Amino acid sequence: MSEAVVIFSVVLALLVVLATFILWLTKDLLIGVLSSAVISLVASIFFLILQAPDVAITEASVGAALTTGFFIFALKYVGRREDD
Amino acid sequence: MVNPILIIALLLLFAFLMPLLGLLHRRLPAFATLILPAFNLYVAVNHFLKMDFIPVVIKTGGFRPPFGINLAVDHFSLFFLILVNAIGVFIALSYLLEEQDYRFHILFLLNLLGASGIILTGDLFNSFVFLEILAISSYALAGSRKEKPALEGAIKYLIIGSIGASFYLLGVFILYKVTGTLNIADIALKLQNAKSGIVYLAGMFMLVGLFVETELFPLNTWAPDVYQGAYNRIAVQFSSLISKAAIYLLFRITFLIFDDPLFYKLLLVVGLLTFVVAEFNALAQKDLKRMLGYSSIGQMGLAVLAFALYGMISHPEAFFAATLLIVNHAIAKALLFANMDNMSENATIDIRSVNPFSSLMFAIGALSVMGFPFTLGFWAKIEILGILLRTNLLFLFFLIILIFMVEAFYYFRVITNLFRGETVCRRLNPLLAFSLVVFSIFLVYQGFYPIFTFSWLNRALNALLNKAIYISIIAGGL
Amino acid sequence: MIRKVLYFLILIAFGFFILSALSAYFPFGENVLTGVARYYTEKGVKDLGGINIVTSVVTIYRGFDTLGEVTVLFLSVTALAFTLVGLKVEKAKLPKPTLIMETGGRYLAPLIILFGAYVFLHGHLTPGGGFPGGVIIATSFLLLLVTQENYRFKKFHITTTEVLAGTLYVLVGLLGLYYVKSFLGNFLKTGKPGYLVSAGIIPIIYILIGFKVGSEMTSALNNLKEGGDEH
Amino acid sequence: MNIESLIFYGVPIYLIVMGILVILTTKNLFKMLLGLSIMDSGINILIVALGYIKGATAPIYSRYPEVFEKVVDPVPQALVLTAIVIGIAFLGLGLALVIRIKEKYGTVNVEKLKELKW
Repeated sequence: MSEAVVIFSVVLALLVVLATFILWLTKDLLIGVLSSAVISLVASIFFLILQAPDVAITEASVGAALTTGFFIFALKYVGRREDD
Repeated sequence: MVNPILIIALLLLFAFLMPLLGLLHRRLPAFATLILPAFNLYVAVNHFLKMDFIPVVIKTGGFRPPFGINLAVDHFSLFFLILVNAIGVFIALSYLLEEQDYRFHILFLLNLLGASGIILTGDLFNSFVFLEILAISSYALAGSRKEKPALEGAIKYLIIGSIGASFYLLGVFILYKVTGTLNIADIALKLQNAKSGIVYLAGMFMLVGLFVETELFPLNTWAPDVYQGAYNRIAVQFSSLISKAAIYLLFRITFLIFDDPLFYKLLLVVGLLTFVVAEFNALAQKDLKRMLGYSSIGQMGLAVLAFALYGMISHPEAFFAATLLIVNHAIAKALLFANMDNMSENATIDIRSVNPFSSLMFAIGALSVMGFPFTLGFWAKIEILGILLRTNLLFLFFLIILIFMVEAFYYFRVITNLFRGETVCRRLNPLLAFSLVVFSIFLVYQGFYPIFTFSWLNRALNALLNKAIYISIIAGGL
Repeated sequence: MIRKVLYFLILIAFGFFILSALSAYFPFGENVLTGVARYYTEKGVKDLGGINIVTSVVTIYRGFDTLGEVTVLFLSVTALAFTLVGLKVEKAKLPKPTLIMETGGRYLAPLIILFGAYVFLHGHLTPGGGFPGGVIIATSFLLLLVTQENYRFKKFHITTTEVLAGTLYVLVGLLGLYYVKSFLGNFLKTGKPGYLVSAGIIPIIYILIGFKVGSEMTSALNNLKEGGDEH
Repeated sequence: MNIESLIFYGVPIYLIVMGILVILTTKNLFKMLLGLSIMDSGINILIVALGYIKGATAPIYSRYPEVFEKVVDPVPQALVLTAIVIGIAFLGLGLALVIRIKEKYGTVNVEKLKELKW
């Protein structure tokens, strides 16, 4: 693993930390869904770095696209605010 | 003999075909759900009678065990397969005439598939996949009533269950990292002598994952809600099919891979806590189905307790008692929960107006769960008490006697109410009544003369306890 | 708030415990291929003719798992539809798509389907395979559902595809049982590694999985959007 | 513990921990499912990271038969493919149940679900 890749993954790791905190603390569920999509996308890049392209393409299509679609369609029934 | 892989292949084929069957005729799916478990039962009994004590390995994908996934069939797995599929036949037969969405039948078939798969498979990750099939269909079945308590129980179950499943997966993978294989027998072979600390961590993860499905404390908070809220046939499925398949996996894995005092101690504590907490909770319940649900949890706890006792003192009788308890509980609870169909909705423990037939059925089922003499449950409980006395575990002995008395108290309270109240005539479902009679006759007949159950059980346990043969036959190729 | 911080600290401590345990026993990147992994990487191409070892492991060596996985997905989609039958709840409307979205969606969707088909056809040669391929096809329908107002498709076609693909998958497995005495075993010639028509039954299985996953996910998305279908 | 293992073991374990944390602290069922989803991602990354080998390539022999590269462990990747699909299966059913709960109770807040004890 070269230096550049390591630095890149450090940046991605910080992004994950940020996204999880946003997901934890936000009151707006749509923002929560989007941060989980960001986490899935970063996970997919991690898979690529870890030499798992099969898993990466699956995680990108399932985790980042389809799961987000599921969540957003479900959000139409549940409502965006966390309190209600 | 029919290849046991057909059990899984045909169940899957029909589950996939079910939307088409539903389009052809609206009664076809219900008949398919009867025929398939009956076929499975036939295959399982046939193998059980004709097989000798050497396990049969059935490979998939064309590669021998450590490289391909295999099914490992021995008397112990066949015994559980018979139990699970007999319950499946019973449920399908009793509710054959009930109108249902074809999707409900898919869920039922896949639930049975998950249970049969867990029991047959010889591969650890494959057991995870089947556990998930079992779990996801259970969540959907638990929520199938779409009323308040059922939905809430289902979502609770889903959340706890998927955390448990994740830990189970992590445990499986750590074992793969340590041994380089996923085959249960092969892992057992490689871990026989040296267990490093990480194996204990993996074991903890996997057992925690299994505690959810086997309804053990403290991961069983979903179970009473599901038992109370779901349809009666679903409650039967939970108490007699789903948890029984899961406990098979718990026994198999603990016995083969985590055969270590530490894990048995953990199971002893968890089983005892489950038993005590659940039985005292059952005492405090007003709703009859919820009370039966707590009683179910308690029985699972007692079975795990007996199993753990086997591990601590290695008396095979304790294992015998655990398995006998499971059989007795599966049949008696199927009787009790299905019998709830003859009572009013939301029956409380003060229920007084039922027809005499269902009072009688309730009494037989309850007496067998309690372990009253001349029922099958008696032999299981007397065995446990006998072991405790012989090994001088007097504290445990008196504690369990106390809990048995608590159990007897809350069941007798309901029974006396049932027999003192007025009788009403309610229309009975004839198929259901037939199955109830068959089960109650089995419980009483085996209580008087338990040779049949004992001999089959002994064959099953002989197969399980011969660990060396199991390992050498399956993992010998490497 | 204090409860939240307390939970956070306890769980982070738990995480550190696991982290230190794992990195002590399995130092990162210092693996040696042993056991089954070694066999798969050394003999995989010779056995099955697929140069993508992950694909070979997924479809043949551990093909039984994959059948189970397809079942899990089928189960989940069925359960989703079953749970939503007869739902009566008002839902917020999606915003009205603009002209750009509508036109763009209409022209992009066929291309995405084409890409999905490419992914599952080349599963034994390049990264990808039945699951991502099917899901990519489903995302093209997701795009249509979002960008086209009042977009509908025929449910009967979706159901038929699903039933056919699933049934054929089990039948391929049973053919393996008939020809090579092993469920899901490879009964075709493996061919020359690296070519499109090679690797025995791997491409067939992936095509079936692609169709099944694609149709299932599409119907799941539609069910979620419409709030369940009528009985 | 070097920086690489801190990232590729630490981040997934952190995701698992945060997933459990979200499930434990939130009152909203929908958000619990979000927590489950990130926990799944964490488990998946962890499993693939445990199978990584330094200096090895993906297990695809694209230059077969001339060059036989050193590859990473293919088994964890195959397992994770299965696990990802199982994860979305969980979520789909969970969302359907949550929508049903919203219909019956008018809320997805666990404190307001008073039918039974949580």
